[in-house]
Amino acid sequence: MLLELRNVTKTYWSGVMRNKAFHAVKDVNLEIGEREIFGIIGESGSGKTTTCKIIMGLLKPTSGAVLYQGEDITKLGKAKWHELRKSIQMIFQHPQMTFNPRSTVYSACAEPIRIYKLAKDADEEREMVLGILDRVGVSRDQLEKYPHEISGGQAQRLSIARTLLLKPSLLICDEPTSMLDISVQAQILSLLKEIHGKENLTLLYISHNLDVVAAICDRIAVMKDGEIVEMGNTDEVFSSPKHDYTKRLLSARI
Amino acid sequence: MKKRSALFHINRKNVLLILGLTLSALILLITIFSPLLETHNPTKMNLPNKLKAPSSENYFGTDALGRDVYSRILEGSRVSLGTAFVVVIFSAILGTAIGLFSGFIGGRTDMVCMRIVDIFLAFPTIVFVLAMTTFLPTNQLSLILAICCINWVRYARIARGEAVIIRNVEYIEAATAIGNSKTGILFRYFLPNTVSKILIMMSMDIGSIILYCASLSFLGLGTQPPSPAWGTMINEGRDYIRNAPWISIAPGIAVAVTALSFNMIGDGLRDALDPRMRESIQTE
Amino acid sequence: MEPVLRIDDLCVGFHVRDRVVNIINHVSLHIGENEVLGLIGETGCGKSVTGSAVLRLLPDNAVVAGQIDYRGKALLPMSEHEFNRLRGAKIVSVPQSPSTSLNPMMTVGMQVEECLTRRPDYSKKAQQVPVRERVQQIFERLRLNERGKIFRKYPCELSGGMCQRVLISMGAITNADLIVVDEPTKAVDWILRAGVVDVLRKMKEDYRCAMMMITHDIGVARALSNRIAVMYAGEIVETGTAGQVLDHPQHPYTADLISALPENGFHVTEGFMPSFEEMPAACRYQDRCAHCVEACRSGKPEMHETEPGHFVYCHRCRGE
Amino acid sequence: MLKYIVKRLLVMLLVLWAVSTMTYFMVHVTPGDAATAIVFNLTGGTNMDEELIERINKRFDLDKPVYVQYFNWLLGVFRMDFGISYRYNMPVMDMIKARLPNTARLGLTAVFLSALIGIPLGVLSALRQNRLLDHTSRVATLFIGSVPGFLSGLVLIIIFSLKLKWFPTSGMKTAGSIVLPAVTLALGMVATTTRMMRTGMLDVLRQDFMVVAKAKGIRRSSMLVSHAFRNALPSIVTVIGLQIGHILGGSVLVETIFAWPGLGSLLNDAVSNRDTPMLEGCVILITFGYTAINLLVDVVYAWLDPRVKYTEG
Repeated sequence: MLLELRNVTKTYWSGVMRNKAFHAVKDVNLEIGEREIFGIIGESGSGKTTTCKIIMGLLKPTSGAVLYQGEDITKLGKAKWHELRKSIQMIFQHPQMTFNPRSTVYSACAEPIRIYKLAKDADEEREMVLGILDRVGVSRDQLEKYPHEISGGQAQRLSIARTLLLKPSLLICDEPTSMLDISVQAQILSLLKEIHGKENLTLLYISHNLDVVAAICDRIAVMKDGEIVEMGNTDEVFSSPKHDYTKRLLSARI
Repeated sequence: MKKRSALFHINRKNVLLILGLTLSALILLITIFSPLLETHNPTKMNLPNKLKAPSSENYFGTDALGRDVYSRILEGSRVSLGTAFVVVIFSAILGTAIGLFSGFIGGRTDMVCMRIVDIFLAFPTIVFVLAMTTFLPTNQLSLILAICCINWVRYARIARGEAVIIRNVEYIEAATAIGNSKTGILFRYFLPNTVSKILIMMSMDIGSIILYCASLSFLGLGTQPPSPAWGTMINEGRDYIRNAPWISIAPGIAVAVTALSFNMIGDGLRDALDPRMRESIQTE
Repeated sequence: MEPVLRIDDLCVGFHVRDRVVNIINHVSLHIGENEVLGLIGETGCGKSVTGSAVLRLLPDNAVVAGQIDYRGKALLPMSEHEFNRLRGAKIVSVPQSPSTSLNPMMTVGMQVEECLTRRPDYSKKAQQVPVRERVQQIFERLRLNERGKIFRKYPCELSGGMCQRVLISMGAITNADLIVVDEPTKAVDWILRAGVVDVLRKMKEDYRCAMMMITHDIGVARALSNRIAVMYAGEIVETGTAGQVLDHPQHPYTADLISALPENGFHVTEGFMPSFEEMPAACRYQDRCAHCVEACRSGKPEMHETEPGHFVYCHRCRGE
Repeated sequence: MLKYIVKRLLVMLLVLWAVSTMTYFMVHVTPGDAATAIVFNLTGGTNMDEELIERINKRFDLDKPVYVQYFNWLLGVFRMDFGISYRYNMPVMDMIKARLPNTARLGLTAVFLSALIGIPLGVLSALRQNRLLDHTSRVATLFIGSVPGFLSGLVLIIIFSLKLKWFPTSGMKTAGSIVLPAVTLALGMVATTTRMMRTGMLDVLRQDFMVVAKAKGIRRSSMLVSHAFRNALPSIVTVIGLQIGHILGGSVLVETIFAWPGLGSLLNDAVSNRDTPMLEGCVILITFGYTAINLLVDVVYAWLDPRVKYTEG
């Protein structure tokens, strides 16, 4: 079992005396196996993005444990997390907003190499960057451009390239194609499927779009108001939904 | 590959910026070479030819003690511009550091820093400097110190505002996810994205510091006679305003032109760096 | 019978720095009485520019040529004052992004009521039903519940979905002849998207108006449109009834687009749309088209009618 | 909304306490003994006899430890009583009460003048962007903004009082004597007012809802008023708030040039005479006034902008 979530809860307190509680994530239990594509379906405000941030260590859960290869990563120190980052990576919903507006495509892609010193010198670094960018299909003339000057599709490919440099074993995709056009979405989805096959990668795919999740995920969980209301193989859940929220989602297919 | 940096997008249409840059470059050159350009010793009194109108001999005429106004303005330019640059650079660095830091950390430290900033902001600049200089010796250094103490606050407020905006943008999460350390994010993400706003403010600030400096020396603070400061020269000329206006008007124009050139740079920079100003094809 | 809207050979370009960049290239389409035309295309293909050209909302640096007729009357030569009598009354728009299209300083009810009361040709007496009443009715019909209270609320107090419905009610209240709806489901949640489609379908039935539905979402186009026009790189590549275009597409781009849908197995078409500054001469899909032949690279294709009402802008489909 | 005001009031009280403490300690770190300074001032340094200094120490209780002095002084501040001025031997508060209305009158006329010119000019140059009016107004305000207040004051004196004799050169005797100082003060502010109004208006005109208003075909007048101007209103309030800060600072200068008997010139005299209680009184009055007005501006801003009223409140 690659990743396990045990009774993970995240509560935000508000109000003058900090008495009003808001449970973004309530008692979530999840198991994701090696080389699986696991999908989480849910609308905005269902807690799916909060769950991602907890797994990524960007947010501390109020209670519960996140076991990665058996070890609880919520208790790790900064140094351990620095190492762990290499194996858990994430791509985001707004591709152009994932990069520093002040740095070019090349330096954005070279950033992980510099942080983790994966290359001895500049030439090797350039080689790695050009290699990975060819791999994901970003053309060479984009290198000196700025994030706001390239298209959504190119930016998402750059984001994927950047994560691949660190050779992660778990890639979390937080609605990567919801802002993209249909043809660009197809390109990104097929790229994800291809690298999942070749790089023995596990994908955690988050989306509110049932068609995309149905097309790409093996197992799915349906989230509503911070809770997992249903979980199982994609075909089972889609053919015989048990929870009425899942039924409502399926009936909302135009 | 032409290095096209998004930080500076100077196209020829930006007249203000180019005019401002040339004018201020010219002024800087004059200030640096002012000792060579001076025709008379700025502090030597020469009572016989006092209150002489501008002539070929004394370009801007002479003042009540017969000293050459033109040379005194040149001498005064070093004091005035020197003060402005020192104050602006010091307060920009201190203010941006504190502002960025408090915006980046957030929470209680942010609240405390911002309250301290509010306290300083309660004082209009001139009032604060006047109060400060009462316990300091009256010379240019204490004037610089006083203005620096109040001026960094404006930068802190702008930098903190920018930092709070940046902190919520998605690329900060992506930066942490890719492995950046906290300090890495502060210097590689927060600083470059605030620097353009700070630059605009610095160029506008040089103009206003020159004006403050002149006003304060007009009120008698800063460098004491006989060494010339533009503000004191204008003040000295007040009693002879009727028959020898050039004593006050000449340094006044010097202050105005210097402030104008830096304000032009500020305005021009704002157009150059404001993303909305750049033409783009609206396809969608 | 004259169609509600007829666009003939429309060309739109923009002055950028010192030259004109052409976006819309000889677009022709028509919308009949009580008909919904789905204008499908990807980001940057110029579909929104077409919508804005009809409403004459293009920025000052736009250059418009060709002809746009509303019920036989030419719109482009009209003076601004004359056109304003139609715009907002007979030809109405439901804009994109609800979060920025509402005035944050004005109550929602007032912004809808304003569509009627603040027009130069409005007269209080001529109203059978008082305007405030009509606004409440519209809100109720579009299930903007909390009937009474919603009127005085500000946009910042409403959710994205509710703001979207306010925009739609602005279009509905004027009993317009032609409604230009721009990207009603852009970045909208799954259940909400179904809700928006229901609301638009109800509006189509209740108000019997013609609609130009601009969207990149094929599902929405299939659900709402009678006829569909597919746009690519500033040109209409295929038009026909919804069934003709979506079930047996003739133009390679339409076919690739439909096969790229996730439910059809997201088949990939390599490459991306060329930018408007370096547009290839002949057929604009030549570099990405699997069936590209010599003719596609040399001459401009013409519109062929492969079956009644189904037109394709491609060399290969000469209706053999 | 109320919560927002209460929170801001609490912060203001804290700021005012800190400001008064800072002023006190800044001013009280005077090198040498305060009493000798007073005697030096009064007698012009002729007979510096010990007995006189001793009596002054007793009278202004300067011999007590610092924190006791500070504490009494702080109590005084609450009762708005800043003690006796060394120079004029009168209660500081009476002097300030006499001078405050003059500064207020001068300041308000200046704000009115600069708003009268700046706001319409800013709005118009935004509406006619990049056309003749826009460029001329930008360059003109840039020039005016770079001229130091006292220079423009002197120039106005030369032209209007010396040459044309329309207005008196200084003092407050005739009705006309307010014109020149008010204009000088207003000139300094017109630049910022116009610039901020222009940017504020441009931001509004760029918004999507302006295009939607055009699409509704509503009258141009209501489009300008209820959409454009209504959204630019909050920035007008901020502009006026900024100007008041400028007045309090600028008045020190302008009142000195035109010998206008206001708080500014009082502060200036207090500085040159090292009259500590008077200095404290003026500084605290100015800063309290400035903070109160800033709070008022923020409250009006929050009241005008529903986004602040409903989210922050």
